[in-house]
Amino acid sequence: MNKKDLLREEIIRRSGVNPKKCMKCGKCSGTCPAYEEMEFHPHQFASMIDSGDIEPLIASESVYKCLSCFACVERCPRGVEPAKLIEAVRLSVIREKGANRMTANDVPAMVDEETPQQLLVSAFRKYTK
Amino acid sequence: MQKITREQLLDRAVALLSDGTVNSVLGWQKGEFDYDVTPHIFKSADELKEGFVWNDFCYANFSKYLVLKTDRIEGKLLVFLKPCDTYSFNQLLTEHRFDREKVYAIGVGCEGMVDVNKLKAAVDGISSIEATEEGLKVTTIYDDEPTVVAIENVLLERCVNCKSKKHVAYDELMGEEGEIIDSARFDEVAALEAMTADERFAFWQNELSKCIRCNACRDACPACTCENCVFNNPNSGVETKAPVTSFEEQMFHIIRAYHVAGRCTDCGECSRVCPQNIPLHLLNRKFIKDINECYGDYQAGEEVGMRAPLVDYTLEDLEPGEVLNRRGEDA
Amino acid sequence: MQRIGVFVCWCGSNIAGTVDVKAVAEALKSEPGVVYSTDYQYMCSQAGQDLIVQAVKDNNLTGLVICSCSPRMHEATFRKTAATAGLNPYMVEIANIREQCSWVHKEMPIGTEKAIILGKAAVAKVNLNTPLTPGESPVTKRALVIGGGIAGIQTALDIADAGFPVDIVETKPTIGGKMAQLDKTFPTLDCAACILTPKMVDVAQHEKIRIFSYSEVAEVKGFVGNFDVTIKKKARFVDETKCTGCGDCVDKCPMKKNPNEFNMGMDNRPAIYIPFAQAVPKVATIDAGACTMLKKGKCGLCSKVCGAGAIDYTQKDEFISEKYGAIVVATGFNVISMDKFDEYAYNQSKDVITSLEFERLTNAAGPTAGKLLRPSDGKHPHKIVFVQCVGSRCENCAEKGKEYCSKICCMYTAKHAMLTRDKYPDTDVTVFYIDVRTPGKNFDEFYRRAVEEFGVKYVKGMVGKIVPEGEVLKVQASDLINNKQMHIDADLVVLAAAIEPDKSARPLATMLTASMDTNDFFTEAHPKLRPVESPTAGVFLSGACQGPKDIPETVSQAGAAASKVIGLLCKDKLLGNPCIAGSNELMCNGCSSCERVCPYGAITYLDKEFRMPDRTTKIRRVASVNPAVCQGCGACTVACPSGAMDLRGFANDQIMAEVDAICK
Amino acid sequence: MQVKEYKPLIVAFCCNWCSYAGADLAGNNRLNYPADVKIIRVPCSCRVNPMFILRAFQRGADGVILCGCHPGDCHYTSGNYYTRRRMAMLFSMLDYLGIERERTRVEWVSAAEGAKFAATMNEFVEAVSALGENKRLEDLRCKR
Amino acid sequence: MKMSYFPGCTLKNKAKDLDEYARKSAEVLGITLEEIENWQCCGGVFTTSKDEIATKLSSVRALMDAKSKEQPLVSVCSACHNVIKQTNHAMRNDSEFADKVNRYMSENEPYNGETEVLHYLEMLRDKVGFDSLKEKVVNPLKGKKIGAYYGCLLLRPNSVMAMDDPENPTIMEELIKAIGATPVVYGMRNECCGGYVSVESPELAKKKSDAVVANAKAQGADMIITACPLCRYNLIKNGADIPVVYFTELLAQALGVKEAENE
Repeated sequence: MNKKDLLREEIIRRSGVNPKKCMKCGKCSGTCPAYEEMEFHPHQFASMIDSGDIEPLIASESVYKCLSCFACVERCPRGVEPAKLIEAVRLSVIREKGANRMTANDVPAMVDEETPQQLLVSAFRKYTK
Repeated sequence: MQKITREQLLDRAVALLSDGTVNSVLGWQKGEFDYDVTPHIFKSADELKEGFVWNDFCYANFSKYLVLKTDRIEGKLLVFLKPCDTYSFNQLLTEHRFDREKVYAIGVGCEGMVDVNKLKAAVDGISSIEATEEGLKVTTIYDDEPTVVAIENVLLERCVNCKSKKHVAYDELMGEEGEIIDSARFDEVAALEAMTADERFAFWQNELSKCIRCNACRDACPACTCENCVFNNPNSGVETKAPVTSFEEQMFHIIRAYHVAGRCTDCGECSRVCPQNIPLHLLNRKFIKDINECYGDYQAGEEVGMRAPLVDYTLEDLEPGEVLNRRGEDA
Repeated sequence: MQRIGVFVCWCGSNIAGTVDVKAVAEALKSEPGVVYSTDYQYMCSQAGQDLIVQAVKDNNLTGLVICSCSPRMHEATFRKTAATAGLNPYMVEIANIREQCSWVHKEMPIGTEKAIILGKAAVAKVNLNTPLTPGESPVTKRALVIGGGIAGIQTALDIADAGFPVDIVETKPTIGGKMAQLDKTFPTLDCAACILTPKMVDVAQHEKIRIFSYSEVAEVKGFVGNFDVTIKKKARFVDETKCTGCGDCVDKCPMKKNPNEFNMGMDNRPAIYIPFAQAVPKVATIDAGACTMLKKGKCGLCSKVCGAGAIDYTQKDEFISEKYGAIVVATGFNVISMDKFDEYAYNQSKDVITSLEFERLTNAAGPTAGKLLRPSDGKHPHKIVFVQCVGSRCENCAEKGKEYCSKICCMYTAKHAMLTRDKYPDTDVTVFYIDVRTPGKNFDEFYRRAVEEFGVKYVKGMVGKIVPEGEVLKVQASDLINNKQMHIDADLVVLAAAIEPDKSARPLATMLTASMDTNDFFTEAHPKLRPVESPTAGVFLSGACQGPKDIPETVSQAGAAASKVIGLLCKDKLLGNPCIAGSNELMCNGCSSCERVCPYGAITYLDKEFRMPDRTTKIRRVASVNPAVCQGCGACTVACPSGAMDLRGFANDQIMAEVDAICK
Repeated sequence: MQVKEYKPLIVAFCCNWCSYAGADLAGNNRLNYPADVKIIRVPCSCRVNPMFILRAFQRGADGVILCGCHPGDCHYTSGNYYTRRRMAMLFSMLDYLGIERERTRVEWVSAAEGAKFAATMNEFVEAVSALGENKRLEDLRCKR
Repeated sequence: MKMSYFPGCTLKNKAKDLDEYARKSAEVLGITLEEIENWQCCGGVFTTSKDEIATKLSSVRALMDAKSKEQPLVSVCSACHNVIKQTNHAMRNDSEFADKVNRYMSENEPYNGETEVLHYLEMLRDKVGFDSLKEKVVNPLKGKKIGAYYGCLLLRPNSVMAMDDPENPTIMEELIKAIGATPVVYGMRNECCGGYVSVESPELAKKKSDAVVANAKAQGADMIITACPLCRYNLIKNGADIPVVYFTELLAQALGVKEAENE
């Protein structure tokens, strides 16, 4: 298997999602609250992962824009679960050595009086290994 | 030792007879030895007081008797059912084999029944047996001091692997209701499945070669209640009373197991009555295990009116080849 | 003992080229029961058949074995030959030595050896053959149509026009069904009422048609040609024979605030009502749940104003029994509930409606008298969003939507969008679609007109969320072609809700022993070749009860179902297939295994008295096969543990004899 | 001395509507398969009683194959679904008794699949031939 | 009735109110919340990836602790609840995952998702009942028009959370009715506030939060309640001009275990 196919297999296995189930209706992207911020949109994740076109997704900021709000998962008529695909790609990125997007040093700049711990914890989980 | 006493059952039977609820009682009768307990229809209180027994040897499953007996008696018949018997009771009702209206069923709690063969193997020359809290106190013709045998060591296979202490049918329950048990009854089947085909063949050839075709298994089986067994029916094309071929001889156990597949409640009577001690229940349990694995858990007799798995299907059922090879190519 | 004749065909060189036919004829001569054996060049030719007839007469043959081509080719031919020779046609067996022997094997010795074995198997079987006669049953020349929508109406009219009496059972107070609620019909845009109501009048006036409105099928017994049906006429508290449909009672009724089903609950009707002006029968009905007279014994106004004296508060449900030869199911469809799709805010805003509600909003007889006004505030909507595939094509939301395509939505949405733009050019109309599916005569042209001539905006993408905010509906959707997210402040949103079979279909299917798929659509006897018949003989399917359909398709299927019914009712007697199952009552346990596997519901049980060997009698439950219903598959024979159930023509001993002959 | 080539005895039960027609089509197209295969026509695969199969084995058949319409295409709508369960259970039991699984098979062959019929038979005969004579079922009750 | 309680990190710091009033109110309603000893942070978000084990172990520990006490496990914070419930679901339904976790934990008895996981709201609805809650209300919050803000974590994915209709939830509305106020239903109540993205894209979070507040106000709400500290933070930080409070505060107020604030 070539590298492209390996990556595709890896993402599909990790996410537990079968992108072939997608019927390309675009409801995920219709429902996505972070759509405007994303270079690639949820339906493109499904379609590009299915066709093995994953490198552009890895290189894109889009993986960090997903809010993990699961609206796309809930509303997909075909049970494709795009958020899980995005999560799987994001893990491919941050599991690379030195690819952490955030470090503890960044924290002071981000917090204010009221910042709940939950925010930092979640952000760390999303942005770092 | 059974928690319910003979007297409790007796009193209740006598009461039901005297108030006219029932007009005869299907119960266990004392035989020549303490371990000889035979089914009997009692017609009167006196007869009951004289002969009725309830002890660790009341293994007979009465359900099958109802098919024949309920037609022959006036009024209602009282029957005592252990938890495992109630499954056969329901299965026979599902198959319309007797009239529920003619039966008054008392569910009796059961602590497990004794395998006489095991007991005999443990103690030679039994003259009398007494059930005690410690176990069976067995007096022999050789010793003055009785031997105490722990009941766990001499239980019937079906009781060792008891699948349910819960009664699924009764008009009245005596004793406490138990639970369905997550038993290890399929372990032996699984062990056989894990063998190679050659080993399995050797196992079964060894076992089935012992068969003397006495028909005891068929006669005791509560699922084998056919008006006329295919093997006795000259038009079935398989009957071999005039043995031009040995078809019946060779295929009897396979066909019998297939005919009761999906209907067998795993009551274990077949193995219990086999004079050659062939573990026939392992054939039936194989079907039950396969059915559970391929078509979802199914316990025959759990409810009246259930659709047996072999008269049912789903569009997504496994193909025969997939069933055969679901544990990989042959071991 | 049979006297069997064996006839080996050469089929020119087709068989004789690979099979030594003379050797076959010779070898089979010594088989048990064979008294005559010969070969001939073409057995199926007139000369060959004459040879067989002569041989039967000369040798007093009782059974025939023809070693020839496939029985699928000439079994019927040789059965007729047997009949000509005075034999029962079912005393013939074919050994297939062409397709399954000479044509697939190359060497003469091998072909010959196999042909002999196949011949022996056929001889062994014929030895056990018995004469079979097809059963006959009479046909009641009356049809029942269940459902009074356009499907039921068309079927009933076609059957009645052929001269057979028809009864229509309709659960609503009037016939007309969904089509009566529609405004215009695609792709021609003729008004639904204009084409439907004359048909409804035809039904009402047809001397061969009776309408049981406000009625349900309560029980079905019997079988093809001989159904016994009980119809429950629900109490409507109005004497149908007296009511003139004048509507005085409707005007006077004080209980005016009940949701009007005909207008999809978008306005109200009184407790006594006539669903719509052209209702058939045009008779009032009292809604027992809303009438104070029926609930509390107070009021009685309708009775007072009724000049015809038709009001009867004491009316009870009535049960009518009738015999039918054929039953047509035409129970139709409904739109699914939108409760589980509240991302579209159907439950949060009155201005999110289904397409069927939109039909009523644009219908001249609807709640707004045909003016397109928003349900919330009665204002004219200037921005309308249509959402397609709501609840259709859902893979994993069985409890929410449906897996199938509802088929009609693309076209009616195009129609709604086009009509809106036509009538209100100032209205902006956007349709969100996944695919536009328009296979049908003039369908795609219609959709293109909506886009090109009427300026409807079609966006490939799906609405993800609708949020009511103040007076507007904030619609968020994807535009996949332009790769952007759209935000529209709409005034009205129309959801193309999936359609599903009417809820009454499942219990009805059980009564009819007709099979259904997992979506509760009735299954056809064959998806291609018998699309309007149910696998259950005598039960026919019309309209959307079989699958989503538009009006033209429904009407053609309705006509097809009618022609099948007419074909059945034309017969005085039904001849069955004689190769059917039969139960040996002496061996039957009455266990119901066979009944459970029978796909046709052909097996019932009887309590029968048997004399026992000891001269007592015993009543036993035994299976009985209805020969008119059994199709002869044999599923029951294997389910039967005692072997009581057997199949004529393919009996246990016959197949066993074939096995033995082959394995000898 | 030349050893006589072993020829297996194969019984094929074919349903009238699909598989028997598929076998006919194989003939029409002159697709060869071994003459060891002998076909018995039944109305539907669900007519095949396990006893028929056992009888064939007992009488010396080396392999038994059952052919029916594809699931969903049964002429009688549901017959082959019952077949599927019955044969799955029966074959599993034979396997459990140590009988070689290659001796039994269910194959769905439509009336259009003449090529599949011939290929299936070629394959099945080959598989059964590899096993040699069927002794086990006969010997199951005769420990030597 | 005693139940295991998982407060979570935020409730021990910035959202002490959420914690305190949750416990006090529960006491009034006859439920003692027993805090799990040595609980560890849930991690804030559930990683859906099938190959993540370590990040889910803290939840498993809490679940096992509750199992050993044969108690349901209650949490108030939407995030904790989401992570714990999803982990529990995986332990119950994904045998491969459960095997790995159990091997890692190497406890005597494997854990297979036996514990019942409840959000505090579910506890109110299913264990207490809104009717009996209503009977205990001493200060009905009459006249308040309250918009419930669910956000995403409470409801989704519904196949796992199974708490309410994910598109038309009613559990908080029922609570609002029970404490005597008027619920305001608005479409954005189950849309995202921007979540953790506010650390790096505050402008995105602002857009999302604004839309929620605007919609709630447009539909007539004069107050928003939530169960999630992050939702509350985002809404307030982005300039909500109506009060955004934890539902437990209002509950405590209605049950008389919190002084009414000057309004």
